Amino acid sequence: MDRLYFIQLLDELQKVMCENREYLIDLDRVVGDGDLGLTMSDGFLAAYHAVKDSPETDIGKMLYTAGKAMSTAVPSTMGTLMASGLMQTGKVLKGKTEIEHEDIATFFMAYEEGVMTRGKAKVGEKTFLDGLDPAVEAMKASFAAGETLSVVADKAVNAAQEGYENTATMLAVHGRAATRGEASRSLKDPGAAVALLMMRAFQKTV
Amino acid sequence: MDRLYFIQLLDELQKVMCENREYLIDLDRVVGDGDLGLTMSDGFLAAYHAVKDSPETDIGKMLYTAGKAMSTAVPSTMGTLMASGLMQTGKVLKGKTEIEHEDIATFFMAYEEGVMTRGKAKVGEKTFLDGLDPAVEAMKASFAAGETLSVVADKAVNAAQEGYENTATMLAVHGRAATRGEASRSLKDPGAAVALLMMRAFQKTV
Amino acid sequence: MKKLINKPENYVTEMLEGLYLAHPDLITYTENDLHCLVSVNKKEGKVGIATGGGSGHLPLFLGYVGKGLLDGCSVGDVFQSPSAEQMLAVTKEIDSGAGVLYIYGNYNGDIFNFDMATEMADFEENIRVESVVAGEDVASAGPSAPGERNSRRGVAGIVFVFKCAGAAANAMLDLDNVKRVAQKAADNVRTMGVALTPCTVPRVGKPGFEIAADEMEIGMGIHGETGIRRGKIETADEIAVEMLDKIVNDLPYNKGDEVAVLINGLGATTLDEQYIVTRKVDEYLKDKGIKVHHYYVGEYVTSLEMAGLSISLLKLDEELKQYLDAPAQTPFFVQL
Amino acid sequence: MKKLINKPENYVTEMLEGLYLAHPDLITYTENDLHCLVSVNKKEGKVGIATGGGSGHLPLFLGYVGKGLLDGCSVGDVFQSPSAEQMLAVTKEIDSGAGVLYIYGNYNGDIFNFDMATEMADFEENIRVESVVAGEDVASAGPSAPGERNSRRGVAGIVFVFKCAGAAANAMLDLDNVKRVAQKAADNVRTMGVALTPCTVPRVGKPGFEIAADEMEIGMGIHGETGIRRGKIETADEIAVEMLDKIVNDLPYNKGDEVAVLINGLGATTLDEQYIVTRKVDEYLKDKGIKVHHYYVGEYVTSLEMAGLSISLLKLDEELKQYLDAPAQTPFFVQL
Ligand SMILES: Nc1ncnc2c1ncn2[C@@H]1O[C@H](COP(=O)(O)OP(=O)(O)O)[C@@H](O)[C@H]1O
Ligand SMILES: Nc1ncnc2c1ncn2[C@@H]1O[C@H](COP(=O)(O)OP(=O)(O)O)[C@@H](O)[C@H]1O
Ligand SMILES: [Mg+2]
Ligand SMILES: [Mg+2]
Ligand SMILES: [Mg+2]
Ligand SMILES: [Mg+2]
Repeated sequence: MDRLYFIQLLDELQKVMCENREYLIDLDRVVGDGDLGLTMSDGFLAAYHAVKDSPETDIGKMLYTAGKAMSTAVPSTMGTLMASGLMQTGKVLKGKTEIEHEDIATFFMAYEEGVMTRGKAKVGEKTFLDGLDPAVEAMKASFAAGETLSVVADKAVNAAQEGYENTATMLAVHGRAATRGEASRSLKDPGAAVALLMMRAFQKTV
Repeated sequence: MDRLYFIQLLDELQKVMCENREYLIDLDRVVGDGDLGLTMSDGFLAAYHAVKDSPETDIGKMLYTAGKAMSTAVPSTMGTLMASGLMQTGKVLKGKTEIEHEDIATFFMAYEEGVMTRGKAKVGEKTFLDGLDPAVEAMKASFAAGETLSVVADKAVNAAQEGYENTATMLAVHGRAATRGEASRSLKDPGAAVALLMMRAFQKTV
Repeated sequence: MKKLINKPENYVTEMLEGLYLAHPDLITYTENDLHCLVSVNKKEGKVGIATGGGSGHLPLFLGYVGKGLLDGCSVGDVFQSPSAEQMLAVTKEIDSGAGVLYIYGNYNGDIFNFDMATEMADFEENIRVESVVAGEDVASAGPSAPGERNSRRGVAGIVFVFKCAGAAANAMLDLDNVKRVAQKAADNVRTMGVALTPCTVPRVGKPGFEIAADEMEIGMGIHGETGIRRGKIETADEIAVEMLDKIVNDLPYNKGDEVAVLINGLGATTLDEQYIVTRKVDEYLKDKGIKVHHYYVGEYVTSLEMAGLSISLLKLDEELKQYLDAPAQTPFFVQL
Repeated sequence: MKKLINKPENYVTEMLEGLYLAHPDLITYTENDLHCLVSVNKKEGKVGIATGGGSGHLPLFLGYVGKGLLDGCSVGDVFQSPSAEQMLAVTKEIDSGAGVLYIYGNYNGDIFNFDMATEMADFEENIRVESVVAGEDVASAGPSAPGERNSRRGVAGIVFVFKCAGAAANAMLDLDNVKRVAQKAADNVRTMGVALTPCTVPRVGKPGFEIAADEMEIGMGIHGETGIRRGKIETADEIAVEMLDKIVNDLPYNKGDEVAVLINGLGATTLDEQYIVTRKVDEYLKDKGIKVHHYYVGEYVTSLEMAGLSISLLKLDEELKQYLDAPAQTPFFVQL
């Protein structure tokens, strides 16, 4: 697989975000300011457009470019976090023109790392990470068990789904939701829903 | 008659304004800002209090003092006009310690002159003057005809009453009422009502 | 009424107490009366300039007392004139022999009291006082014929009159000339406003009038006086053009004329909106070939918490330009 | 929504266009992007100071760019962070070799973007950037333990941080020392606010929340973030005391300590009310033996057309006092 895989992944990401724009707006309206659907669709669209016709063969450089485009397009909390994730995948995959299946786990691990470095949140604090982290863990385990890419993807989606549901038990300590204190607990986190959508996009590419 | 007459007149003036405070407020609320009852009662009260125990024998000086006290207490449109009227009576009667009955006409003529000089309005422009001027004219004619003070007062009250009613046919060109244009025409002028109340106070002193 | 106040009857005195505490280096009061505000900086031999009027318009009136601007201000209750006695107290304090100029807005109560104060200053104190009355709201009345009394309300444009006269006095012009400069500024300024919401006089406790949720009033005065039309709210650009048309047609302009522009917020309208209007004003004037010498944008003359703004244009000549540009320092107006 | 605007989506760009037209002598923009505002006055060898943040708070943020204060500001949409790319553009333009200090409010979006810009400045431009994050709203969170991340929101007190840092940079201190001064100001300022009405983000078109006609919210943030209590509206004096108690208990004061005080209107609240509160603040501080070095009263950090105000106290030492008092000139802040 080469750069075209990631262009396809970015395409699926922008599609799933555009399809779920109203869904994310509604989720964010309850706990935040309602912009999440707009920033995620605009952001992933910008990332995709920045590289879809790019002649860049270095996968890392290409992903970094996509991340920067996203950060410029949507400088909101999640916009910047998603951009930071993408930019970190660029740093980690820099120099590669070809990848193995296992590098997909590398991609999402780097993505998580980028988000964590930027946002300084920990798993369990009711954020995007609580959707992404279980998925990345499931992915790693599934790759380690030598399972097929489609099984890997299914397991990642399921883990993200579960992680997203679990946010309904957590107390928000970051962003606008945190200003609600205990009142935030029973609500699911919109950022974690974005992680679930990302896994669905990944599933479409396998 | 000496200064005590004017102290009595000022006393009747403050009483009639205090008794009619709500009445004037209601009138002014329709065409203006509703402060007229407050400013007239406060103003004439201040004028009366400034001189009621005064040892000043010069009637003019005493009336000037009363006017100044009023101007300080109520610097609204009508407050300042009434103060200007009183101050003008002070200038005209300056030096006198005794007066004749006819000097009461002199007092109200000077009062009207003071208001006109300050306000630069003419009779017929729907103001205080349209209540006062007919009363002053009636007073002068009655004195000239040698009628008793009580007849003079009755005629002054009637003329003021008629003048007040007549304001319902005039177009306001001064103050807040003027900002309503033609819509002001059918309303009676609150300032003219003050002139009528002044004549009633005068009537009480005879 | 939703305000951060204590007893409504103490509104003005408590405001003044706060003001003197905050700016002791610039302002104080005379004759033990908080309402008689004077500059702490006295310049010997200079013509004194006093203003005065009702409260509820901050920074107008008192906010323009300071170096290079006004010397004193008598402060009335909300939307009410101060008394002639208070004006006289200020006059006595700021006169240093060169006489005093009164500059105030064209309202009955203020005129009567300033006239009375003028007489008192003459008779009782032997101080020569002259007056310039600012009345430049083109929405409030037609232009006055020569010799006829100006019946327009005074609104935000008075700030330009203050500034030019203040600088002229500071340049040690005599009373006649300070008055001439002030009158020239007053004659060359035109203003028009728009209101979106009413305002509440604290002692009254409820709005003096209503404006429907989707309506505006073009030409409304700064005490809520009736304007020239009420209508559905339009875009900032449309409103600006309607106001500007009225303004520039009232005092004809030629290509190449220079102006100072004041975009003035009435209280609740954001600076954002004021700049959105500034943008359109600039486009409009460029189009007409009128050159903008200086923009002033912000709250200069408010109407309590009213939403809305006004546009003022001052047509400049070299003399007015020089005085407008001179430095000044008050608690609310600092120009280098 | 009752605003003097055109299309809501053009709100910020049209505001910026008006702003550049009104103040060409002081500000301009870089990289052809209106959102990348920089001072026209560059001082060679000086540490550059940049801020940035969402619109809707004028004069914050961009209003503090000028002589003796900040050098640049990246401007976001209403209540939204600008992008790291825009911050980087400003950074490049204002660096003159001595490095750049970022001073901004403690909000997620801003932190993430300024951090990203810092990395970009380092990797791509080899510019050294340091940051001081202002977070002083005592109503928003408890004090942070040593070493722990400060989780308080940044509100009006940031203006004091700007002022001290701006003067330090202007005095040609190096980046470490400008940062030290800024951090000292940030560590010594505390703010608390009260809101009476909500505000409306133009693109949203309706208020983000409601406050009942007879209620207030003590401690509400400048984007409408939940405060510490909602209750019936009280007198200005009662509200001021509740806020001051919280403020002076958070950063303990001793008799004789000196402070600068900022009474800040949130948008629709009149200057009258701000001075009524100033009066009580003065009484309160006198009572505690705290000396006021300087009062700043007015709109410094707004929340669109919200009614309400905030009180900020900056505890001073000789160094902060010196920098606070230094002259400065921006379109919105002039100090001689
Ligand atoms: N520090 C953080 N790390 C990871 N995710 C975060 C962090 N802070 C907030 N989030 C996520 O961001 C989401 C909100 O994003 P967004 O709508 O862009 O915020 P805002 O509109 O307040 O800028 C939350 O649901 C949460 O999942
Ligand atoms: N120029 C004038 N000359 C005489 N009377 C006047 C003049 N202007 C206004 N008035 C009178 O003043 C009355 C209103 O007085 P007042 O309530 O004190 O006014 P405001 O509240 O507007 O200051 C009017 O009813 C009118 O009779
Ligand atoms: Mg959001
Ligand atoms: Mg009245
Ligand atoms: Mg305001
Ligand atoms: Mg405002």
